[in-house]
Amino acid sequence: MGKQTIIPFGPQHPVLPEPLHLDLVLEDERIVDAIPSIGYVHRGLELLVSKKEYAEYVYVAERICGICSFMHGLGYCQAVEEIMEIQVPERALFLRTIWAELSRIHSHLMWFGLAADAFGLENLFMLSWRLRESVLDIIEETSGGRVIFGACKIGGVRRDISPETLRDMCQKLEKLKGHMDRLTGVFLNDRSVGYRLKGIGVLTREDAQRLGAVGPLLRASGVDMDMRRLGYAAYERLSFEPVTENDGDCYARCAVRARELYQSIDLIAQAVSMMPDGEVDTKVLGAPKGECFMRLEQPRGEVLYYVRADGTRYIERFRVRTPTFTNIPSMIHCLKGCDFSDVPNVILTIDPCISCIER
Amino acid sequence: MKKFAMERMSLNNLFRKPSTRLYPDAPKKYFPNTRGRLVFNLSDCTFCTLCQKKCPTHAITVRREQQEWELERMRCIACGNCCDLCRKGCLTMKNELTKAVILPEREYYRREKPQSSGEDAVK
Amino acid sequence: MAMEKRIEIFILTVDELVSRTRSLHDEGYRLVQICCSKVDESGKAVLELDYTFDKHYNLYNIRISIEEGAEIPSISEIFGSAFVYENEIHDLYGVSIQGISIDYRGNFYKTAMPHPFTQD
Amino acid sequence: MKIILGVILYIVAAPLVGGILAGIDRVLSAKLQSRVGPPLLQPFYDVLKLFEKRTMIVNRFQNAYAWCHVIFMAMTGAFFFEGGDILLAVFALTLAGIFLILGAYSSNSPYSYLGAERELVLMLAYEPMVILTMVGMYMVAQSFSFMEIAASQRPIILYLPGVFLGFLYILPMKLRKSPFDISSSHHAHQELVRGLTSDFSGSMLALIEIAHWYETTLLLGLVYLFFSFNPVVGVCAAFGTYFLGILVDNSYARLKWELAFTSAWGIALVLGGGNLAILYFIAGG
Repeated sequence: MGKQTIIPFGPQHPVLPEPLHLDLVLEDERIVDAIPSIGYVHRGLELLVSKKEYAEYVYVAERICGICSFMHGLGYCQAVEEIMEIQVPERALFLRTIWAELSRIHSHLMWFGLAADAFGLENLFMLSWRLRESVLDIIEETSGGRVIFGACKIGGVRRDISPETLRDMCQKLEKLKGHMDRLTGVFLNDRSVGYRLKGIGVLTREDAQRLGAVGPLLRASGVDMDMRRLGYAAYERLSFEPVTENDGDCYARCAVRARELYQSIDLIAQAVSMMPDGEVDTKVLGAPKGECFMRLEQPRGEVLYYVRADGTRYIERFRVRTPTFTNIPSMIHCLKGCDFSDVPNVILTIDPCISCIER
Repeated sequence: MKKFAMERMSLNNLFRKPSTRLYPDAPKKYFPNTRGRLVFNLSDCTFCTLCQKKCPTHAITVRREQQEWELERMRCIACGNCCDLCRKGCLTMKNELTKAVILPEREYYRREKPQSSGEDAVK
Repeated sequence: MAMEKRIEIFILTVDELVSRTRSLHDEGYRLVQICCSKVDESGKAVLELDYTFDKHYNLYNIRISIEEGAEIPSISEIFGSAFVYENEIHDLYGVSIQGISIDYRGNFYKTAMPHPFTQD
Repeated sequence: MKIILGVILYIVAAPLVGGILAGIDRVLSAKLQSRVGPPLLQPFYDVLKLFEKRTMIVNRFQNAYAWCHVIFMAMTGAFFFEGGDILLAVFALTLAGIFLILGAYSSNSPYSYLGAERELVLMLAYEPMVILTMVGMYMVAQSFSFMEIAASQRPIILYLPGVFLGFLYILPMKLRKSPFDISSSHHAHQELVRGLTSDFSGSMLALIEIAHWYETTLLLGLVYLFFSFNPVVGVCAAFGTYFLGILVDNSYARLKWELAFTSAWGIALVLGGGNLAILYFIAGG
């Protein structure tokens, strides 16, 4: 047994440009323990909800995190709609689905870039972020914002997408598939990449369930759970199967995300083909009263919103349980026994989003 | 899967135009929908304070008595909520981003009384 | 599958918490989250803890009400993932939770002041 | 007198060459990654800027070690290019490396500590191949003197193809490039932040960067030796090797130290040792 060293990983670390702090206990180069601490950029957004009118808070909720911004807005809207029993127009539901899937594609592509950077392949990083740029362009064209959509509102969506733009978008995404083949091909077949990913940070099916993992992390361990099955927005009418892999290592998590990229494009194509005409929002009157749990599938996994309203224009309590937060136990579990050089890979394969944790 | 995919991709890039640009020297392409920045048009404003009330980040301050309208640019999150709500249509989103600044600046507009054609915007 | 309808919450006392949680675990439920909210009940601050469980995409909620600074038992021995939530609640609300499997003793959330969420 | 002038010329010119090489590296890397990238002289701007920064010293030995590193690195090149003994040059190079490791050890930061340990492992990994290269050159040119090797009309590469390939394999370790940028990489996107040089700052970091330029020049000089029968071919080969290094840097993930170590020894044994054995038997037989 070697000498134990404690290495501070974060809150400022170049591999993980987000303020998560980990104290890594090392024996030579092997991790024996990891102690996380968070709260470095806590913004008190959950408290802010009682200071803002419920309809305006959507824009604040979207800013919980830059990458899953649409999901946060959507979750908040759905929770309030559920409490107020608002019937959202059909077309708005489909538009929400399309934007949600676009945001998943852009999040996954960004993740691929960061993962490539973690094992020291900048070129691959540049490739995936280049592909992401084309998705961001689609998002900007349709919603007006590059990462903060600002498209969701209580009772529907704020703007419609014209049929030509939708058709255009489908063609662009179809073209993107070809480029994505190159990206995922390198991730899944390259020898040196495989050396850094295969058999690293294994999370077995039992451990994943015991430690409450969600999202691609859980699906990579062979558990078929996807909150889109709840059928929110238009998912009820789209056909898809959750992507699962069985190995539970970093490579399997890459594979899950790679296949989800194609799945998302497919879902968008389905949604576009089934999209009905009509209004995109309804008038919202009154104020919410009641409480509600709302779950969605973010790019990083299951997210849960809890909204409690007391009949005034202000929400009483808003809580977000983000996927990253609930994946922390699994991350710590995976880190133990890893090499120090695998730390960035393992941390990144849970796709940590610290701004999500720090509401 | 072909062998040496990365190498080939890199060599291909060598003979292509770079995908990046030297922003802001080479300008970005904006879309008609882009929510770039908030633009205020003083002439139609009735100082109804609706935009102030509905701003999620308290970036707008309106003083009806003094006929003043003020925007804290660094607080504005360009959500466009005020543009949707403004009855006179004097708030719009320009599809162009703000330039980088060093210090937070307030944008200050004031209508001179009595109402004349001389509307001046003071920074 | 249908949308989640209006939620059902089972209100329990602190004593019942562990036994109910254990039976849920044995039925195959998964811990989704633990949420704490501070509510005013006739002028007295009360903390409400919601334990959310899930099985086959259906939620099951338990709620316990405690006073500020009260002690409650941990469920992290039953659900391995509970320790992050319990540490969070301890750090933000000052609830002392007994027997957390991995207890960071208030060092999980780096806060400028102790228990920020109980302040007004 | 001529030698002293030559040494001074080398000490001034080598960093310029190395800096421009670093600039070429950055321009090419950007091109390979489809970026616009920095101007050619960017490394010089960076180093000049580093000299203007405040130098934080965590340990008083740290500076001394860093200075020794730079001086020995410059001396190595001087030995080498002024026709000295290449064996001496290689040992001085190792010594320069050791000083950097000592500097990193002395700072007590866990990042530079781990970086130093990994650098030691890397050194163990590449040193056999470097020695084999020297031995091979001696066997072909019958001399350890740089002048005589360079003047030899025999195309060394034809006698030592295996040794050359082995040398190419360890080159990324010396140039701190992917897949072997284990102890310290050019950009700090690594779990060790910047490994070895994490705790150097300001002018000391600038000096280490300059030492690295010396090292690059020296290593490409070694590559040139393989092709010294024709200077044009030699220079082209050196640049070709450098380009290959950049290409590999952009095409491979970073490996771990275990694999770096075992593969480097394996290659040294099979390619280097095999090549020398064949050469020995042919020459002997």
